[in-house]
Amino acid sequence: MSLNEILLNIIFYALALTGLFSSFMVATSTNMVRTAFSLLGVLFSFAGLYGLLRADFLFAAQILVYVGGILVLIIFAIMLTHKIANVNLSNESTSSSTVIAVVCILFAVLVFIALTLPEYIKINQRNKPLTEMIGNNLLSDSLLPFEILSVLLLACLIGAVYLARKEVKE
Amino acid sequence: MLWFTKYPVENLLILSSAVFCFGIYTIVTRKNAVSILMGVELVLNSVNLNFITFSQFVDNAGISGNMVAIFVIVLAAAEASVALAIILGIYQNFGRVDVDKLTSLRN
Amino acid sequence: MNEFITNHLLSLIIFVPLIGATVILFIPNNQRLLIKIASLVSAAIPLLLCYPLLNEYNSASAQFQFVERANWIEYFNIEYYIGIDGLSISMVLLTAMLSFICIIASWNIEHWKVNKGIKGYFCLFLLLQTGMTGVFCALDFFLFYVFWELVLLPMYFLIGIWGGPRREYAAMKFFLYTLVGSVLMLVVMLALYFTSNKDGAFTFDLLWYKENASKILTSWGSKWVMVGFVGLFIGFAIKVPIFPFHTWLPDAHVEAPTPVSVILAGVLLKMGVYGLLRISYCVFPDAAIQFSPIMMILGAVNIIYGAMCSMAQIRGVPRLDKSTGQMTIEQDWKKLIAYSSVSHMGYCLIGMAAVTTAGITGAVFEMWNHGIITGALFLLVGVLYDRAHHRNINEFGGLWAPMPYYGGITAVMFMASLGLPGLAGFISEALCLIGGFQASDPTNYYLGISGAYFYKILTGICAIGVVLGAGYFLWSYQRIFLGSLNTKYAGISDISTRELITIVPLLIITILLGIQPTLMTDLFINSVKEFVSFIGMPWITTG
Amino acid sequence: MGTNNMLFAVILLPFAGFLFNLLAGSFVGKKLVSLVGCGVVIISFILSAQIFMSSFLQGASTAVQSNSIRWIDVLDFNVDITLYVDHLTIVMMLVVTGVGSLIHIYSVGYMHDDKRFNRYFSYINLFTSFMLLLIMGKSLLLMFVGWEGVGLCSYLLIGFWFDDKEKGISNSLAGMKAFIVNRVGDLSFTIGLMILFTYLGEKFNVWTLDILKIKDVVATNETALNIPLLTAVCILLFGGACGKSAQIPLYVWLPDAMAGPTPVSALIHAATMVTAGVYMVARFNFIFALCPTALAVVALVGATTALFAATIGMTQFDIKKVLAYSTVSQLGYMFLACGVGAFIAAIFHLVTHAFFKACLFLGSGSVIHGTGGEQDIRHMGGLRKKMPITFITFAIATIAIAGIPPLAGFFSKDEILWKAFSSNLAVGKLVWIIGLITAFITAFYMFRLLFLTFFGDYRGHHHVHESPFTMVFALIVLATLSVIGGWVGIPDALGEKVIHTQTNKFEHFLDKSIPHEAKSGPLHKENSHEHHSSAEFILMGVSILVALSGIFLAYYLYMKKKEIPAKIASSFPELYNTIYNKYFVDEAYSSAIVQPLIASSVQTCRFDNTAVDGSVNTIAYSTGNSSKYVGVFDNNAVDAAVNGVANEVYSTGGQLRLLQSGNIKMYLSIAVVSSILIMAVLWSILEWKQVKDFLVSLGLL
Repeated sequence: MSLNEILLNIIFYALALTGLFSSFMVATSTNMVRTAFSLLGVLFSFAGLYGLLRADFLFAAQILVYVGGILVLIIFAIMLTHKIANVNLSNESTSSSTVIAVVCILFAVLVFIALTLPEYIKINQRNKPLTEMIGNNLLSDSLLPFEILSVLLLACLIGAVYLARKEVKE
Repeated sequence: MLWFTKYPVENLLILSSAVFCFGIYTIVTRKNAVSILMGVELVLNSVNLNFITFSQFVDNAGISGNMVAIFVIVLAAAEASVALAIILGIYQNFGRVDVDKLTSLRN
Repeated sequence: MNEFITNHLLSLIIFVPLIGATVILFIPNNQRLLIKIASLVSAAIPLLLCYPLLNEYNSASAQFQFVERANWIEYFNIEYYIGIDGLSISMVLLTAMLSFICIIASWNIEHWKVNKGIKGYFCLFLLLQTGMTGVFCALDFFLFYVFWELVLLPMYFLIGIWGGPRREYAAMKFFLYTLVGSVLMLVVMLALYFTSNKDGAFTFDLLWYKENASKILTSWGSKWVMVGFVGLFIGFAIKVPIFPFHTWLPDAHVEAPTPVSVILAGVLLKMGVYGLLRISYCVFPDAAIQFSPIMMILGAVNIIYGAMCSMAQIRGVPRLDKSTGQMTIEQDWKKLIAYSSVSHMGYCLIGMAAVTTAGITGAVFEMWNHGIITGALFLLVGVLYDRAHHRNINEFGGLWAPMPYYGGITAVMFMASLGLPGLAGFISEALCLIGGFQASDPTNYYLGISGAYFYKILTGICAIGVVLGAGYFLWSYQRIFLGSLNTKYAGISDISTRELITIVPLLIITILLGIQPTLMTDLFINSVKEFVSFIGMPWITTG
Repeated sequence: MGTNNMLFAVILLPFAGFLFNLLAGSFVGKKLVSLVGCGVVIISFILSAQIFMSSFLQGASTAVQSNSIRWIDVLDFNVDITLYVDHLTIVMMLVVTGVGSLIHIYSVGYMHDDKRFNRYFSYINLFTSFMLLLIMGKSLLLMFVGWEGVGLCSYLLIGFWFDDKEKGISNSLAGMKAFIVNRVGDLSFTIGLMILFTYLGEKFNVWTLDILKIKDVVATNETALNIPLLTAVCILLFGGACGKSAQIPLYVWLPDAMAGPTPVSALIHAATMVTAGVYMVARFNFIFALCPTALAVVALVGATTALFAATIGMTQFDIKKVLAYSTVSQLGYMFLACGVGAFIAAIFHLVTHAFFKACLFLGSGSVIHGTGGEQDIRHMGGLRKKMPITFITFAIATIAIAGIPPLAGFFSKDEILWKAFSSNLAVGKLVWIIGLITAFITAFYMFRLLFLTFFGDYRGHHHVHESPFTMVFALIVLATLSVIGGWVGIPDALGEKVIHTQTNKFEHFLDKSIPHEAKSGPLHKENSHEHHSSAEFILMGVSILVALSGIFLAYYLYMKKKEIPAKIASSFPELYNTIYNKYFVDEAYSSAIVQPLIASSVQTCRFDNTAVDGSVNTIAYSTGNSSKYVGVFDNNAVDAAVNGVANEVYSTGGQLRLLQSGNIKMYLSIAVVSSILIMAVLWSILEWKQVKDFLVSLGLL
């Protein structure tokens, strides 16, 4: 295997493991803040993977939107819904063996499907820059979803503001 | 041994399935609304990964997968904002965010 | 403008009343006089249009005239196809005239016991006139059926709302009875439609059926042709009415207000006979000839049965009144006249069964005369009903003294109705009887009925109807007008000018046609000749 | 065959009189009404006389015909309005218009104080025009129009006093009875007419109702005729004549017709209408002559009616009823004459009968008028002093009817008896004997009437006065006519021997329209002339003897021994009673025919109400019920099923509701599990082959 391949393997597995471990921490940690930051780890590792897969626009989007936006938001939520005092918020979870069993079966099924992919999947590498293509596509083929999304975001904005404001007792 | 370079799709799929299962697990077991939200984020990310791997390795134009990924990201953002707004609303009304206690909408 | 009128004359006559009816709908309900005048005008126009109709009608030719043809429902090849020939011109005239007279007769609608909205009354009446005229002009079976059903609706409401005490029962019975009949007619119509192929497509065109009657005969086979004929016959027999199907007539007449029962007797009964002549006889001539002995028997039964029933009205018939439960003696003058029209229609049947020129002319002339005479009789009953508010014969007496004019006119009308020579009634009855006599004896394939003097004996029996007719008419005249004056009605007022306007024209026509019947018979003699020669053709398949 | 449109004038004049009186009568004074009424008939009499003079006496043309107007034209069957006058018709016209005008003049006086004066005259004028139409109509149908029109007028005139206090109803009933019985006669007349029409049409392809054409057809192919059918036709036509001229089966209406005013009885029920039957039979002599059986029927019916009516006449006490029955019996005589083929004798008797019977009726009218409406002869008597002219004219007419020479009655009645005796028909002798007996009874009851009304002392209590001149004038004229009327037809035998004048002008006159051989034809023995006259002399003597004995019997019973009739009556009470009550014929008819007819008509109507109507109602009711059952079935079965399903859904809904526990975590897990399941199902469907292998490998499949 050439040096390049080895390097690729190393990068992939590094990212994969960090993603796995941090998602494990999200699933099982009891401390609220620790879960939040482990989610951060997951997001970053996935951003790396996107980069690995030459989806550079998505690498950037992932970091900007997910990390910059959603994670910050979640942390805000945690801070707002728990008293500041006890940072180590208890994050109990009712884990039961059945749930674990179901999840494992699900994992096994998904792995089985992954391994028995039909041969017709062609392995071809796209080497054109992604962003330019996405820009064209956004405004040509998938113009409709783009417009709908804009409307959706507006609605969410208004909705979120409305839901979160404090009741004005007349 | 199935190295990434030889079998990139399989590896990636296994990874995304794992993260997917973790997401499911968090959703089902967590009692805190916010952590459920985090589980949802995990699931969405694993799905995104799938999309992008397939867009990279299957789709000859290599664009539709990514497009969907973008839209998923944007939607995740919108969904997260609304979910958190709801959670804050609940918190203000009930004082706590524990999912098991929120049963006022029972039947 | 008048070019438009001339070549759309028939459609105008049919649809002017409809337009009038819609116009009346817009007049506010309290403008009673305006409504009446509007309806009068919209009934008068068809009558006036009848003048050019008669003028330009060339009675020498037996073909259809004033024909108008337009595509109506393209897909099913249904056409708006109307036209008249000898048989239907007198009926169109009769409808226009009687409707006009009835509108005048219903001028005092406010004083009727049932004082519902008069706008509805006049609209329904004009709608009825459209339906009736349409039936007589339609040459497309579908159009004929539509007009046939159109007539039912207004008549149902006219009897049902403005009728007498048992009006709902009578209206319901009338409606269902006729509907059953028209269902049978629909079945046969569709059968004909789907077995016809006028240049490739199905058709409802009656004239096409007539021309290819032999083709229908071969394709259907004489058995099915007879079934088709009987189906149509029952549909029309209910309307005529013929013996077993007549029970709706007395109830409908007794309960209907006077003008409605004039139209009912004057025109609606003729639709049945006209249907038989125009459709049953023309489309299934072979079955018509085979069926004629039965038609003759039914005619004889009609005459004798109708005469007996009307005579019974004088003695009074005990009838269990369902609502009150006890037996009431029923001796209703209007019921007597209703049954007498059953008897008169029997003469039409004989004339038709005989399929001779004299017979068919007699039948068509009898349709006209019966319309005029019985229409006048019902108007006369209405005159007395408006004054005495009841119609049982035995409670009047000696009315000729206080009401000389009324008595005189009723006497003439009674004489015309019982067939006194010198008046129109006699001539059509004589023609029917002579036609019946002339008919050649049925040979063995007439549904197995044969007999040396079959028709002659039956017509002889029918002549007895003339004596019975004299019996019940004179007896009722004696009970009402002669004898000592019933003090209760000493101060009764004689016939008013409005009532005279409605009755005198009919009286004049009866007398005029009695003296000079060729005025009317010339109109349809050629069509009848062609009709008889068509029916007489060698349709008869032996066995 | 001259065409003369004056004929229309003869008919239309009375019709115009009718219209004028009916419409304008009530506004115009009685004077003008009577003037128009009588004038119209007198003018038509003058016209007919003029036609008689010009075309028949000097002109010697066989017939006069007017041009024809198209009446019913139905291609193969057409009837025209044409008036045809031949010898027979002109005689009838003279009688109708002559006697008619006299009676019109008479009734001016008689009906003077009646409030419906104008209506009376309009009806009488209408009657005259219809009678003339009957006589002059060329086509059978036209004759039938006149036939029924005359029936209508008799109906109107009989029921003239319909609103009379006590007799009003009976008057109108009598009118109705007359019309309906006539109608029954007309029924048989129409059937006979139609059979004749269709028979001639089918056999000889001559579709006509024209009497002349029928005559030619019958004459040309006399041999090929179907005699039995023609006999049936003759009998049916004679049935019509019976109805109109009141013979045996259908005579019941004539006695009741006396309810009308007396001039009406004189005109209609004595002189003109009732003779229409005789005229019709005479008109169809060419058919009757061919069917001996029909003639026999006519003769027998005529004779029996004469005898039967005469016997009833003996016992009646109402003056008009007696005269009515005498009319019936005299009509019987006429039909007897026709029966033996002596059509001309029948017409001769008709003419003379018109004179003296009209005179008798008018006399009885003036008697009733004089005694203030009294009609029962038992309350009269001794009127000859108070009403001399009426008495004299009445007496003359009574002698004439009894058949005493030289008056008219003798000649015409004797002619009939002679023709009956000498005819070689089997029925001839029998009929002659009946005729003789009837002559005896006629003489008896006529003189009984004469003695009871005019002789003896006045039993009534009313101031009697002679009738005014207008009434008496008619009586005088009629009396003279009944005297000289007979001389027109003196039989040849008597003529040469005794008076050496050209005799029997009447027979020679009528010969032209009723050909001689048809008259006697095979019916009379063509024996030698001498033997012929001697037998006739004997017969004359016999009939005179019979008449005188009748008169003597009446004189003996009612003048000499007044109590004998009462004793005879009491000795045979039930016989007398039956004869007095007219053999209960009226009651028999009403119970045998009228009541059952009415009852059956009521039953038919009830049948109609219950059975036919009932069946319709039951059908409606049963559909109603069945629809009820369908409704019930629908409720229980179908509805239950639907309810069942609804309950199920409801209960499952109930359990499902428990799922909404509000526990979000449960929602999430359910969502996850269900999505996984869906994915699995979808995937297995899409990749069924792989799944199958996998399952096979697992050994499940």
